[in-house]
Amino acid sequence: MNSFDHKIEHLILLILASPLLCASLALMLRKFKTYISIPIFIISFFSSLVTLIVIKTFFSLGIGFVNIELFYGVVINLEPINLIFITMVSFLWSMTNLYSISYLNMNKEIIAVKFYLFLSLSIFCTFCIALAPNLIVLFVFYEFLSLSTYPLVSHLGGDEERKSSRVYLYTLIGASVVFFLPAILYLMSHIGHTTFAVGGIANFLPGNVVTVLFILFLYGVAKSAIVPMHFWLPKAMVASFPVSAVLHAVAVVKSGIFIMIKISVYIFGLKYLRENISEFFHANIITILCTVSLLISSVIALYQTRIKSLLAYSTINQLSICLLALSMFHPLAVKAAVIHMVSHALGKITLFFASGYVYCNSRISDLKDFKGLGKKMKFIMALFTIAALSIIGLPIFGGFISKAYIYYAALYKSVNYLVLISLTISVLMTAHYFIKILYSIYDQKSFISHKKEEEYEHKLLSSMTLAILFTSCGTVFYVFIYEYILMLMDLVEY
Amino acid sequence: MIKNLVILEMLLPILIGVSHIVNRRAHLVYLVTCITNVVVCVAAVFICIHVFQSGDMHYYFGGWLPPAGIEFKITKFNSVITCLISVISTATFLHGKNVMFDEIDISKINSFCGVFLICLAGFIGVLLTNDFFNLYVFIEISSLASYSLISISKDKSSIKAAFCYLIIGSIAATFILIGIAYIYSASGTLNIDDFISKLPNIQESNSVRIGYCLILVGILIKSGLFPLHTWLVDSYKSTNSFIVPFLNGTSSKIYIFLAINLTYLIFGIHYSFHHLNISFIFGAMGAMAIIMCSLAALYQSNLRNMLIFSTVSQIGYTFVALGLGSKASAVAAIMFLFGNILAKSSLFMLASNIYLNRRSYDMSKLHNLKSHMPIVVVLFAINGASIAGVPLTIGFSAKISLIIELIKKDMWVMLAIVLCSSLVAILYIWKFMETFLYSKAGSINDSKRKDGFGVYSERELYFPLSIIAFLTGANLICGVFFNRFAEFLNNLIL
Amino acid sequence: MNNKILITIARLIFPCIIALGFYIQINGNNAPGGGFQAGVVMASAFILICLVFGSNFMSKILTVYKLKVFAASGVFLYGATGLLCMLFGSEFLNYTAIENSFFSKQTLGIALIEWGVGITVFSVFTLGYYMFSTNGGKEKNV
Amino acid sequence: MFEHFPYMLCLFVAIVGIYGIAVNGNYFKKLISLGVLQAGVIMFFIAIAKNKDASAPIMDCLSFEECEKVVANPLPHVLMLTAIVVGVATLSVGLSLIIRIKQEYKTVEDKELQKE
Repeated sequence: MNSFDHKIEHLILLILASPLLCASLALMLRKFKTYISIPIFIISFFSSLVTLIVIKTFFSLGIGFVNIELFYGVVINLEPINLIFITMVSFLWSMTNLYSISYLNMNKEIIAVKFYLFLSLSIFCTFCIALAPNLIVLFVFYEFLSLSTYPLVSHLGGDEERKSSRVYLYTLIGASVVFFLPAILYLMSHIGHTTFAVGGIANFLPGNVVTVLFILFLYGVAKSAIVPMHFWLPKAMVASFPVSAVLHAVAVVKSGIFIMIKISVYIFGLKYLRENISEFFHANIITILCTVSLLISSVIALYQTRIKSLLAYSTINQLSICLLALSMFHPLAVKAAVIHMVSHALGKITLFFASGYVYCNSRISDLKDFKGLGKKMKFIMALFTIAALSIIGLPIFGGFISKAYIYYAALYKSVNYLVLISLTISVLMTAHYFIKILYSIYDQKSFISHKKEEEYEHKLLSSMTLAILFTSCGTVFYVFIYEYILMLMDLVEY
Repeated sequence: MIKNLVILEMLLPILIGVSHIVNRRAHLVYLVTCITNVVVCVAAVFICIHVFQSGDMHYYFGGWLPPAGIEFKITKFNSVITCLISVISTATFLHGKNVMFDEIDISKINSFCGVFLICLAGFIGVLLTNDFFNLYVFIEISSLASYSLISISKDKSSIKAAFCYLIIGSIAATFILIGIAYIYSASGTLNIDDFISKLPNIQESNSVRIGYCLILVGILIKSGLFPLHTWLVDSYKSTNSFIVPFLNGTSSKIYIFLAINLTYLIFGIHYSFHHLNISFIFGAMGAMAIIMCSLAALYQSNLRNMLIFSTVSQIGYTFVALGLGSKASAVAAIMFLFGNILAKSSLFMLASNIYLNRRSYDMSKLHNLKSHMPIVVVLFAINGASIAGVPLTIGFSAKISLIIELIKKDMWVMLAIVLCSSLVAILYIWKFMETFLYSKAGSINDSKRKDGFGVYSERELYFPLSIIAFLTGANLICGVFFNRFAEFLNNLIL
Repeated sequence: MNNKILITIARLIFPCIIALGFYIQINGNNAPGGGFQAGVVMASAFILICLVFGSNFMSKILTVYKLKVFAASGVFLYGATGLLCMLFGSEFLNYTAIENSFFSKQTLGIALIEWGVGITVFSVFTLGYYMFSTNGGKEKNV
Repeated sequence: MFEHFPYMLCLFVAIVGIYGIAVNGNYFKKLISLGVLQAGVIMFFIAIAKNKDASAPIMDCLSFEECEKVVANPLPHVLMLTAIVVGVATLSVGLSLIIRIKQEYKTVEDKELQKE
């Protein structure tokens, strides 16, 4: 056992150290700004490779759940779900660093030092959330994640940015103080500790108490953007594209989903939740809440005019799908939720990168200006289309695999009609608002009208296109990632 | 030898305080007072260490044994509080050289420092004494000294506030005196230990009950709990900004210590919570304090008024914790006490430094403080976090232990009040943080001028800021290792 | 202040009050009296002078600074006797350390303490009245 | 009923003091009624110390054996000496504050002072 520990211990320390290293690097190289982004990308890419090695050593071990003590008093928890989450976050973090190498060259108003410093700090907080051994430590880093992303959202301090980032901070910290903290402390007072354990630790509480607690967790973890608590996400779109790409499509938002999965698997225990969550017309309350959130967010998404708020509402929509899958509370459902989480992350980050590219070249952020872009940026718009189709769920791309798995989970043993119906409605809605954009991009009539064609072409091979290429490959060849995730998820002990 | 340190801690300030009335050179007076403060602080630390090693210490004045003579009893609890009080007074004095010479005119400084030292001796006497009437005398000494300290200031309304404080304070002291008379008539002794041994067989007598209530009312008036807090608000609003950190850190907190001592140690939990329904009084007044004063703090545009109202609401938290009647809730109350002393005193010191730079407490003048005084803004953020209850500070661990106690006692209404008011606390701290961080829309010019238009730029304030950094560091250390800190507090009250 | 009656009476009464003050001071050990009462009586004598002969005459005898020095010295006397006992190895204000026979040490200790209190109370009260009459000692001749 | 009469009387004086503070607008009158309040409390302490037909606790003989007359409990009497001194101190601080208020605000009435 201990030979295994030391190997993995050093690797985990390496992973945790890399964001801190990037942050300190950003601070140290304050004087000459241009050289900051390249070393930071190298470090982040190296850390994503290290996570793959950690998964292999963990996989060779075969145990599903282990608590390791790094150094005095600091205990971390290793299990398949948080390893998948860390790999996803570190891989997409390195892609963002690659993307922002040229993005920052083009937008001079963003202060590179502040951008990289707080970006690396928030990634560090996400890693700590993933590795937290109990809910208190998780809550502490959850709060620090909201605090460290605030400067990114309000980076320029203009009036509009200040107001929306104020709403961003108040909603996140307010929800966590008023809903999340009392739920944790309720467990603390009744169980004495909140450390994660296989099969859950709170499986002696009565039925309605568990439902109330789970709803408190659902709305307390405002980062998973369930409808009443989703205001902060469209407001956070004030930030620059790489920030909203990595934080509000991947790290921050998915940490909300990750926390909900960990709570339902390792705090309450799936079997106990399945029996005790109170029913309402024989469908449990959590599914109903997710359906409501799903439908409302997709309806609002139809009427969005700006590309970023459209992507924000579609993120809320997809997150509710993840929670919808989770709310069936059986092992297959957890697998479905994790798979959908990863596929949506890859797809959404490509969309954000592509729209960032469009914004850089021609300062377009309104949907009606997207007319005829297909002709100018052929390659980028092709990748944009692939990502959009993947999120809708067309057969060969990642989205299809994850949504098919959710259908499979819904039909497993007892047919869950509510999940089926709401999922299909959401797929139709997503298809509607994405195809509306694709239609306007490849609109034949407007191909001729644009005059300055040549200006866009030569920027083709900047680091932005590279980043978009890698992430869209992720969505296209999602099958291999899917196999890998399934192998890992089989290790999870319920 | 250690026994004489107790007297040194008490006698030295009085003798040197009196000698200041004779000494006319202001700078020499300031230096001598600093040295006395440091000596008292070192003596307090030595006594604390000695008490922790070899149990309680008794000091019989003039060799007369307890029932007749006056006795000082130094337990773990009051030796730790004495250390804290002397640390705060040393910090105020070392930090406040610029503030004092700026706010108080030279001719008054020597009598100001003299009265300050007598006030400090009075507070230490209140903490250590084990005799009821001696307690009353020391309360009067310290209050009389603090009336005159408050009246010295540039703003003329401080004299009116000092007079109101005198009237209300004397009424409170007279209530305490009548309470002592009743207890003396019932039990026949003035010595506290003797009274505790006699309490069981005189529990049913009404005069003990009346005596207890009268002393408690006197203490509540002096500690500035909500309905009786008007004197505290008026006097802190108008007095000079040198003495406010000292008074906030010591005067109202010592009476909270007395309330804890009275209800939990002298009369015991059984007597005060079953014979008399104290929990209702503390709970109701505490809840009112929390609601009214945190809302009042929200609507203040003046930085110091906001801090004063947030102090009164923090006192409300402490009494809510005291009202729960279990040992763990007493620990929570002491944590609030520590948090408020450390964080709030450093916030008041920061406010006085900001006043030195910007010559005003009003929010309209405090824009863009980040560019002129970055260290002050960082320290303000950390201490504000402790007040608001953001993780890794004492405020957070205090709030956690209070909420756990409230949940164990199923007091849901009080829980809701505590949570919403901690949300309001975040709002009013953040309101000022935002004005510090961003320049007012349109007022670009003031961000250009390097050292602002105040008298003192940050370069001259490095030494005072290092003292505040020391207090903030203590706050953070106790916050980070909060379970060891909770154990330490647990064995304070046996 | 030219009314002769007041001046002559004041001149007559002043020494008597001072004598009474000292009597109360000394006789305080085992009869009603002691430092506080003696100090007040002595202060009333000087306040009488200040009333009758005016404050600038008074400043010839006792200026504000002298009174402050008296007040401080009274407190030092009190503190010194306490510390003296401590030097001899017993608690603060434990007069047994100063002398050997029980009875005589009490009187010596108490006497020293009473004198300290007497001086301080005398100077504080005269200072109090003096400050009020010359509104904080800011007048010309202080 | 009558054996509690002295205590009731003392507390009545204290309540008169508090009433005086509450009602009087003039700061000077507030200070005087504060003195009345303290007088009430001092009387209450002395009332507690009273034994049956005992005289003042002054020992005019050198040792306990010689004078065996019945004496009231000396402790409250001594305490009240200190309480009187404290009352005087509070009075003098209050007076100096009133004088400063008079210099600054030209009035000592509560109503005018509340205006600005």
